[in-house]
Amino acid sequence: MNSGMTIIVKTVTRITVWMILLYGIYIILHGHLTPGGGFAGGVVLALALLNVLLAYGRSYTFQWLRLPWLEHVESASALLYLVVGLLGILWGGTFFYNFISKGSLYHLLSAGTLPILNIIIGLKVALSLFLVVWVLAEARTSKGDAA
Amino acid sequence: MTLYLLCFALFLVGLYGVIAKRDLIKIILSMGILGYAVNLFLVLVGYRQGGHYPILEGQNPVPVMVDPLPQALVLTSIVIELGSTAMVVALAIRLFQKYQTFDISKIRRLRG
Amino acid sequence: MMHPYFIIIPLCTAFLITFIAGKNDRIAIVLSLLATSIMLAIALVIYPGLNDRCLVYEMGNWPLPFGIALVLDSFSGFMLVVVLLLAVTSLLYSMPYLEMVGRDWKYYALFMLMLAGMCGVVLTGDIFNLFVFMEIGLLAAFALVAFGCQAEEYEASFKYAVMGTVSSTLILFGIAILYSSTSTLTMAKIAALLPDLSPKVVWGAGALLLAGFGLKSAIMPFHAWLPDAHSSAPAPISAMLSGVLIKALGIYVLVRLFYNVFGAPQLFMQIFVLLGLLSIIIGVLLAIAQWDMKRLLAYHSISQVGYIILGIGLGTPLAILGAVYHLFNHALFKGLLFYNAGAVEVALGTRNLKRMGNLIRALPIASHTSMVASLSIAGIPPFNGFFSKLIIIIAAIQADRPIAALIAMIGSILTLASFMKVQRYGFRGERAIDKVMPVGWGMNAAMIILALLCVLSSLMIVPGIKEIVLDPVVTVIAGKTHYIQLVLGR
Amino acid sequence: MPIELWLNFLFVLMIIGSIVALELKDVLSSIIAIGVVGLGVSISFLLLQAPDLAIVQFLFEIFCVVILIQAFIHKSHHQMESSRSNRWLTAATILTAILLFIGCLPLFKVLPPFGKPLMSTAQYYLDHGAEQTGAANLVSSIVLDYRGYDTFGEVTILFTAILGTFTILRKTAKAKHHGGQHE
Repeated sequence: MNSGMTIIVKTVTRITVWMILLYGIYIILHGHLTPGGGFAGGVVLALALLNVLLAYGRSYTFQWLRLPWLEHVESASALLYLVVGLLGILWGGTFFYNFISKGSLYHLLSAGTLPILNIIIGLKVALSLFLVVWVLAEARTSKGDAA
Repeated sequence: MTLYLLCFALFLVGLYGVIAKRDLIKIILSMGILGYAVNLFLVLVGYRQGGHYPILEGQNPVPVMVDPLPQALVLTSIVIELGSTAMVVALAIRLFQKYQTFDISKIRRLRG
Repeated sequence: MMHPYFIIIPLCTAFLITFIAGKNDRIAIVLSLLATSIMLAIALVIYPGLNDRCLVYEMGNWPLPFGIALVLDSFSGFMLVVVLLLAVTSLLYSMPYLEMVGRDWKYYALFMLMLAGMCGVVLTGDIFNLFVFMEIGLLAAFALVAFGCQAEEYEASFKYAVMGTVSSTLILFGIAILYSSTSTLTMAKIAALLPDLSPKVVWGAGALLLAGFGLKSAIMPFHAWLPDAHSSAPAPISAMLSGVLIKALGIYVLVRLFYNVFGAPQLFMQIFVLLGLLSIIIGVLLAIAQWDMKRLLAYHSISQVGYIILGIGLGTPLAILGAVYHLFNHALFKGLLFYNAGAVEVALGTRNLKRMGNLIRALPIASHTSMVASLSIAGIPPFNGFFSKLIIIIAAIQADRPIAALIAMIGSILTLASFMKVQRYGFRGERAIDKVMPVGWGMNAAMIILALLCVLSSLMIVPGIKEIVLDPVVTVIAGKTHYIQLVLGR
Repeated sequence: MPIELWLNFLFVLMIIGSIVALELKDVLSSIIAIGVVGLGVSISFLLLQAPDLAIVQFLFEIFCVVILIQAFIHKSHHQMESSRSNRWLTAATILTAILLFIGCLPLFKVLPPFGKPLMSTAQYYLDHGAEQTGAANLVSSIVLDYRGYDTFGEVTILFTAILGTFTILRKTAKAKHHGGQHE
């Protein structure tokens, strides 16, 4: 798994991965209007990254994605969700108060904090799931000390 | 009523797997089945005859819709399940590395 | 309104630790200790003011049946104080203890997540939110049990994880049945709607919830996972698990649901009494045969939880007083005993009682505090355990259940016997041991604090203090569905 | 009722699928059978008018199957070890399950029948959700606004799970026990 798959797979992946990422972002951004949202979109993003991992192997993906940086983003996204809740205390007096104007129905920029929360959740889900797969793959290949 | 019972039967199949199976992988799969059964039950409970999915699309008049709250709950519950599955899989990998087996009856260091 | 800060502070600390601590665990220690102390201070300040009031905090300004509300009454406040008290000492104890297991900031982050889960469960007024926070606490606990990375720890953690997940699905099924028949998730609203429904709903949902939370609190037929998980975890985590986690996630929720929501149905009260007696007697019989000190303590947790469940099941105000008091006491002395076991493990590298000896000179603090804790758990007069057990036994006699009282007394005697064994072999044996590894000051401080609290908390039953500390909690529990008016009728 | 018929059919299929998954001896086949059951769950969600859940369930199912296959399929280890499962335990479990099934029959009779939920609080979300939160997707409005605090808990659970997985699988763990306590 370290070197990746054949050149055909790599070429196809190079083209499709961006489309999949774009689709995931679309699902996340339209979460408050259509079915989907942060969770579904986040998994799509994670699967796109997984695609890269499978096609290109681990060392390439490690460099391409800068994994330690991703871990920071992952923990920061949880913090961001908390910050949005705290801003609700600041503006509305209660935790998780929807403090941004609701806008008009059916528009992309509507529903106050909902799109923001969707984006944060999408980021969080995508990175968490990808990191889970990454760390599981790493553990399985490294020989544990037999007790 | 029949659907509730079938759902409960699925739940019992999962329970049977957790209790009676000896293989770690089978136990993990049974936990997944338990989760499916509960999620399905929650959504079944919120279904309304002839209901429309709870997303407004500018129709006029607004159609009869199904209960959106159980769907929100199931969304949460699916993610929780995924989290615990990931963790249990990690534990199973480590157990395999330590004992070289997936058979829980051979993984018996803690006794008494 | 302070309630959301009991969730925000620990979670914020956990996220910050992973975000900024990096490879350094000193920041993690400072942050987590600071956060826990602040929370303890807040809890101690607001608890006396609660009395009969019930503070409701509606998340996001949504009115109650539609949004989620945090409900802080005396019972929640009491649980918060117990949880945070033990958490502070556990963190103090963890600092030197982790030198042995391997220092890691992840430990502190997981610890704060577990704490947040417990606080969330104790504070929430929404049944599904309770489930979510319970899962946070549980997942963090699974990881912490496996923290030492030994084969036994993985095994114990796996068992715990399977049992925890099964019990969570049972609970979710119960929640689904309650939702289906009442169409709401707010506990007070469910309580208000239930009397109009068929009693079968209460039986069905109650049975599922009893099985689920019984698994979490390790009442007798559901106990199999507890001895493994609690004896394999690092000592400060064992103390947290035995001392508060099974109470916050198990007993607190059982009492809240079966008293405040279901209104203490007679059938379930009988089941509680039965399960409590079973736990008392079988737990102590299994414990007496153990030679692994932590495993012995873990079996005693089952037995002591039995006393609490017995008191809850008897249902008279006196019995509830005894149960609540015993809950507090058990948190203290079981925490202390696990700290002692951890100190011995650090010093000698073993938990086997046969390999210990006379430790009075080598580990003076650990052996003296273990004496205090042993006398407390066995119910010897001036210590706290005596009073709480006495109250429960008196309540059993008053409630015309002499057999229950007799079994509780036999359980107490057997407990004394098994702790005489601990003292005889573990700390006051013939073989004098002088050369041991040093025990850190944090561990000693934690043990001394808990030993002092063990002695001082026997004052809680003195008239004057009892009215302030214990009676409001009993009022909340014994008030049964009065909870509905407190939450909804403001 | 067409939907009920379809759902009955799907549920029976899912029960059979899960039993097959539990009884098969080959690891890969078991995992794929579970994947099929998950797909059945996803289709049931679609039939029950829950497109949000159908998408999420479908994607998470793919993800779970990937994790499971990646974790458990070793080149040398395809077959389950043939351990004699405990006959008595299996029989007792099946018996208990049947008893539970019969015991719970009266419970399901008193629940509101399928297709007619009470909707006392849920109707409020349907009537006021769009104007109060400004979201057309009412599930989204509940998940992120009315019950945004739950979702916060959910994000925390993901966080805990990844942190826990890292903790369990980390490499550096000092040797702990000096002497064995399990002799």
